[in-house]
Amino acid sequence: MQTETVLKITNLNTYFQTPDGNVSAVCELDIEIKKGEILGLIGETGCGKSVLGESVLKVLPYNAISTGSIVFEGGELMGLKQKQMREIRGRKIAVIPQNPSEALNPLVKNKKQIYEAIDHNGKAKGMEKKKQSIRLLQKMHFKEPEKVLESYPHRLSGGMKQRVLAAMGLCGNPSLLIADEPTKGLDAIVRSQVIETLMLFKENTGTAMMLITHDLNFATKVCNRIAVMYAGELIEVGTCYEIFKNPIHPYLMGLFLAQPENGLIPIDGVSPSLINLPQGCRFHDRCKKASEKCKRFHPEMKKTTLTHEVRCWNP
Amino acid sequence: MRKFKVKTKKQQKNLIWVWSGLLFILLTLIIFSPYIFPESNTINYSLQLQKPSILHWFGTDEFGRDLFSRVFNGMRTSLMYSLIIEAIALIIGLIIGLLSGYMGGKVDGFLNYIMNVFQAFPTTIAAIALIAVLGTGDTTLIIALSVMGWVAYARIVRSETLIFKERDFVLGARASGGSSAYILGKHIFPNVLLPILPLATLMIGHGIMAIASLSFLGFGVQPPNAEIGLMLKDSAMFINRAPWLLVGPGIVLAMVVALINALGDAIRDKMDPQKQMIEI
Amino acid sequence: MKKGIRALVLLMIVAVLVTGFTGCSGASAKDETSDVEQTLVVGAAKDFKSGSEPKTLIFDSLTDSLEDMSSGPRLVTEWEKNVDFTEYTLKLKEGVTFSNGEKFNAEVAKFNIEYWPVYRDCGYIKKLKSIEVIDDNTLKVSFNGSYGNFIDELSKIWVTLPSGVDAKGNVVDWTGTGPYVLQEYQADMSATLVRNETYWRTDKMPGIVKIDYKVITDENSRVMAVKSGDVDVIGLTEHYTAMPFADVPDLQANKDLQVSICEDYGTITTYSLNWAKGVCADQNVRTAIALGIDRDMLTSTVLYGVAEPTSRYVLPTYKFSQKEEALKYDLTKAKAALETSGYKDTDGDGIVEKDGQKLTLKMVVSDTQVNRSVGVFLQDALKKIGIEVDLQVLDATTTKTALKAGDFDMSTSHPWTGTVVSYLYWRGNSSVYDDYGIGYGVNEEMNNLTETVSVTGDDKVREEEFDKIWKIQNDFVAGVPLYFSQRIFVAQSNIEGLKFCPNTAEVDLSDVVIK
Amino acid sequence: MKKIIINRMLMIVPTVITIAFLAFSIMYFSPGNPAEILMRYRNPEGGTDPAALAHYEEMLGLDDPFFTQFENWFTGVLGGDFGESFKTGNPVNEEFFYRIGYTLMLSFTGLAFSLLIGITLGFLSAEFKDSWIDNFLRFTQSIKMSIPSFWLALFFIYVFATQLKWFSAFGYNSPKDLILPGLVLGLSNSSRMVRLVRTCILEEKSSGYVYTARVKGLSEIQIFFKHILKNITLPIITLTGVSLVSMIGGSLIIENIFGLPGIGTYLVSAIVAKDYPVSMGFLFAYGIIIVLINLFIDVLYQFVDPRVRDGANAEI
Repeated sequence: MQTETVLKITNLNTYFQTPDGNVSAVCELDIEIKKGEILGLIGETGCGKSVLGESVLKVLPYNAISTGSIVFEGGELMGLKQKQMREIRGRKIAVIPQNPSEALNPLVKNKKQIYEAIDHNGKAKGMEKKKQSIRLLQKMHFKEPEKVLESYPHRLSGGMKQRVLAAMGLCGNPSLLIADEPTKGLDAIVRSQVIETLMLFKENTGTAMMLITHDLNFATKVCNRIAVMYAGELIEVGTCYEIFKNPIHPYLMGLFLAQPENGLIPIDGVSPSLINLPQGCRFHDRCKKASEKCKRFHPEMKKTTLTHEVRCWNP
Repeated sequence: MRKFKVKTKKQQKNLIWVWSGLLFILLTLIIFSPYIFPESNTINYSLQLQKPSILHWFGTDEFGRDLFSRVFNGMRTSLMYSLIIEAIALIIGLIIGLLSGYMGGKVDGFLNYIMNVFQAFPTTIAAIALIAVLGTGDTTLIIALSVMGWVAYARIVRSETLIFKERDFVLGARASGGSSAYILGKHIFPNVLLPILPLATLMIGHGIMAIASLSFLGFGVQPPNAEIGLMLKDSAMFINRAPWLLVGPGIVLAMVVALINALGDAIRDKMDPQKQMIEI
Repeated sequence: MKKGIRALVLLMIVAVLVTGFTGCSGASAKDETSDVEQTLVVGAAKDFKSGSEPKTLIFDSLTDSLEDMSSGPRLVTEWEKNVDFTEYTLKLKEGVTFSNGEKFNAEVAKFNIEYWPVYRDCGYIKKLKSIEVIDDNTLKVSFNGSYGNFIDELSKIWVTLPSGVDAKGNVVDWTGTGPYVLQEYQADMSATLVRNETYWRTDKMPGIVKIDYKVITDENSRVMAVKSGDVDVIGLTEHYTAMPFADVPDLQANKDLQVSICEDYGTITTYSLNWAKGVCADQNVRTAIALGIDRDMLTSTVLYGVAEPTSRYVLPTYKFSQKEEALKYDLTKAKAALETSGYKDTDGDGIVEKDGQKLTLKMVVSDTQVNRSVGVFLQDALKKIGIEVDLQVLDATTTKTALKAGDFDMSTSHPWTGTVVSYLYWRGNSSVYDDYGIGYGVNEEMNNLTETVSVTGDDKVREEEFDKIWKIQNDFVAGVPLYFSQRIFVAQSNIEGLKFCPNTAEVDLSDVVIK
Repeated sequence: MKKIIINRMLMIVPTVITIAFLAFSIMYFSPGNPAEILMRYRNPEGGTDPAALAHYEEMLGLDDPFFTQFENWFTGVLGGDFGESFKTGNPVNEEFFYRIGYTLMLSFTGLAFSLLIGITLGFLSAEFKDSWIDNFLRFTQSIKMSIPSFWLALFFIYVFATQLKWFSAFGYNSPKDLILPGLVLGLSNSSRMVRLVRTCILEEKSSGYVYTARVKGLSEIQIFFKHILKNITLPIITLTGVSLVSMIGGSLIIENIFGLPGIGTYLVSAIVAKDYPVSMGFLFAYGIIIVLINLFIDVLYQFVDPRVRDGANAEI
């Protein structure tokens, strides 16, 4: 079955200029997402996975510079102006931002914030707008959508906020959804709600998704394919099954071992600074299998199966 | 993409060096002005109200005295008084802030209330009123500004004390039976000193400005003492005839205060780079 | 970023609108003075109601003060006096009405003669026996003893409505017989006066139809106001130099302005010496101070050659003034005087000592620019004869408190102004501390002479007595005259006919025309 | 919310009493005998007649103990009677109401300028963060913060009144005369506003909801006006209150230099002239105005922030 590629990223580099030097958040990254696929992007905080999402959308901070190629539905995004990018954001690519408790403006009624998204996707008139909002909220399983519309965000719980945000993402007809840390800091009940939300979203649109998370369990539950990032670069990409059953990279194995059900064994050491990246493999000083080669030379992505790639000298 | 240039740490550091150097030169000139410019009080009527020249960078005043050297003499008084005022305010603020934060309860409530009342009066107006009670003079100026200045310190000390009060080492000291005075003096006091350092630096600049303002109104330093506000008051009298007399003192005053403020900002950033504090 | 700029412009427009609403709701343009519009804008130092000069625009005085400080007729047209100056018969002008239509008559005049002297330093009130209304236009005034200065002092009496004043010397109803009528008044800010079209002195009917009186308390601002053309004239409503001396040369050079310096009228700035206690109780110290000040230097430097140096108490234009200047600058004599009293510089620091005590003067001056400058000058000058000066510049009230307590050695004081006789009557026979230092009643003889000159009407006697007074003052040096501060006004050059008036407080606009 | 407001209002009652007490005692302990000062005003050239002095002393109730005097004065104040000025004999509250208008006009003009300058420059500085515009603006702000307002006032007078003759240098004739002093006041108080607006905008720009708005496809302009502006209002309101207080304090110097007949000028001259009733009354009034401004800001805050407005209402 030949599936259409929604997003193809080639050789993406993104770095920030800071007083301390350049911070390379994303390094020579290649990845693609196919239609209807859910790609999980996994890594610890600060590994550059959110920056990847921001690079795609071109909503990076002012001191960031990114190079490479991002092809979305056959069109190159890299050279586009902000104005052109706005045509894509919210319409073609929807985002569920991380940290729902801060992702809604506390001083603006929910109604208005949803209307903004609707307005961006064509000009619905007054009553129509409200009807559409209610429909969207109902799709997201809200029982009293009117009440939600008329209130301010602080009256909503974390999970409700997330659903409101998802509703906003829904209002266009996105071919790609980027969900940034949708489960971060949520308790078990809410987390299952979120999973439900995402599933709802998928049912409603059938869109491709990029799921940025540090939660391995969550990712393996929902994703088709998983990409693991470490210190700004991809280290392992594979189908969910491959990653779960056959992790190759020592870092990924470490991650599995650090899961609560496996005994919470932490990986020694800390991630390298993104300003002064080590020579050789970026993981070598934390790696038990590290050899002399690992210290000297930087490994490239290697295919182990058709769908499984890994960046390691000693797989 | 917008063009911009992020200053590297090194560039920032260099800038700080430039500022510090400038401030150091100015402070040296100010502190040692009686020795560097011993002739600053010499009257020479043949040089009355001269325009700025190579010999007299800021011009000369109505008595033919060189304004450049007099400005540093004047700044010396301002700086000295400001330091005295800040020292007094700091001590009062420390004591009250520590008490208020540590004792809590009714004591805190009362002291907080007092601080609120003090903040209800604008400094200039309250200082003038106090000077009215105590009579115009240099000493009363210092007293008045100290009395109005401690609240800012007390507030910060209080909030810091509240934080440190709950720290392990303080709780531990208390659990092992340390007296309140001991805990305050030995454990909390040294820790609150550092957070007030940036404020203290900024307040020196504020003090200089406040002294200058009051002197300008005639409530501050009294002649024949040279002080920058007083000097500007004199210069203002010649605004029609010799407007340049206002320029020199103004520039030096602004430079010194700006550099002191920059130093305060730098200290603050150094101590707490995350917090972009907006001082009020 | 183009949008950003557009947004910014929008933001600024909004902000400008906000400012517009709060800031300037209707700035009007009213500067269109046509050639014929005779409106004079006066920049004044004081509130309209608190100065004495503005009052003369609304109220007439009973007599006029002439060039030689003698008296001329005004509302009192004729007077007769008996030989020993105990009885005066005053003829009043007929048919004069107040601007509200009320009549001016003998009753009104009587009220004013009785009411005002207390507030106007007129000595006659102390001798006044009775005032008798003979008819509507005739008054007979009798005194307990002879009082020769009466007619001169009548020039200081304003004619107000008897119902127009309160018990404290304040005018409450500003209705007068004078050339102008008060139309509008705002405390500390402004006043508008219009010409009294029924003014009784038809020969003195002013050409200026309307006066805008603007209060500008700061002297520098007044100078700026006249330079920028905001006001037509400054210095007109003050009887002292109402602008910084430093600005006068600059103003004289300005082609758009005319500067008039009055050589004949003004005040002599005199410093008081505390002769009753402290270091200045020593006659020689006082003499040394008076002789040790180079007044020519003083006026040519810190007073910018505008003020005239003088060591007289009273201007030579006064009939009975000193015949010559006595206390002229003489450094050697000044030093000698100090040595006579045993002051010598023994430690070589330039300051003289006696019994190990340095000779230090506490000089108290009230805080004005001129006082401060002169203070620094004196400090420098007296140092040259070995006297150290502790200069204290205090605000007006504190100065008065210090002076009244006798807490000074040398201080700013009150000039011998007004009619000299009234001044003598006020401070000439007083030996106590007051707001202006200490009086000139240095001995019994001085007190007697003061009494004599006030009561006598005989010029000959006065001249003799005054000579004795000057002798005492010159020898005793209870005060140090320094310089003559002229009245100066600065006006736009298109204004003609501005002049000074012999009566210190009077503003005479009768000849003024705006071209 | 009503409860909160009423609570705040009740809380100022003791503050008001304390302010009154301070204002009164400052003047009470001021050196000099009020009776003598009053007497001198009433009869400038008169001597110190002990009988008359005793009469004045009795009239002013100077023999009463401190607290009786305070009580008398304060009950008068509560009834709107601040006594009469020694100097002019006019009721103090009349003098006050005649002048307060000018001070408020000046302060609000200053505030308008300060907001105008603060928001514009703060916006620019944030929008062009770290560019030369930002660096230049920040540099000038820090210099401006170090220039005393009176110097700025003299400079402006020299340039705009004496040299360019755009404005008159002194006094109040038309609302136009408020521009220069208002600008000085606004400028010398705007630095904090610029800083605040800059930091707030930057902070808001990196906040979650702005990110949401961005990914929703809103333009930066829409984001600024629809989202950021609303959120920086709260800190701006707080600073506006602080600014207004410092402007009312700062107006004193500006009024003096520009010769505006506001309460600042009058208070200074009253203090110099030892006009006790005026000094006490005006000091008290200053305190009250400031307390009221703070109260107003507090209440305004309640209205603007829906989180506070709703109080502890439960989630839907």
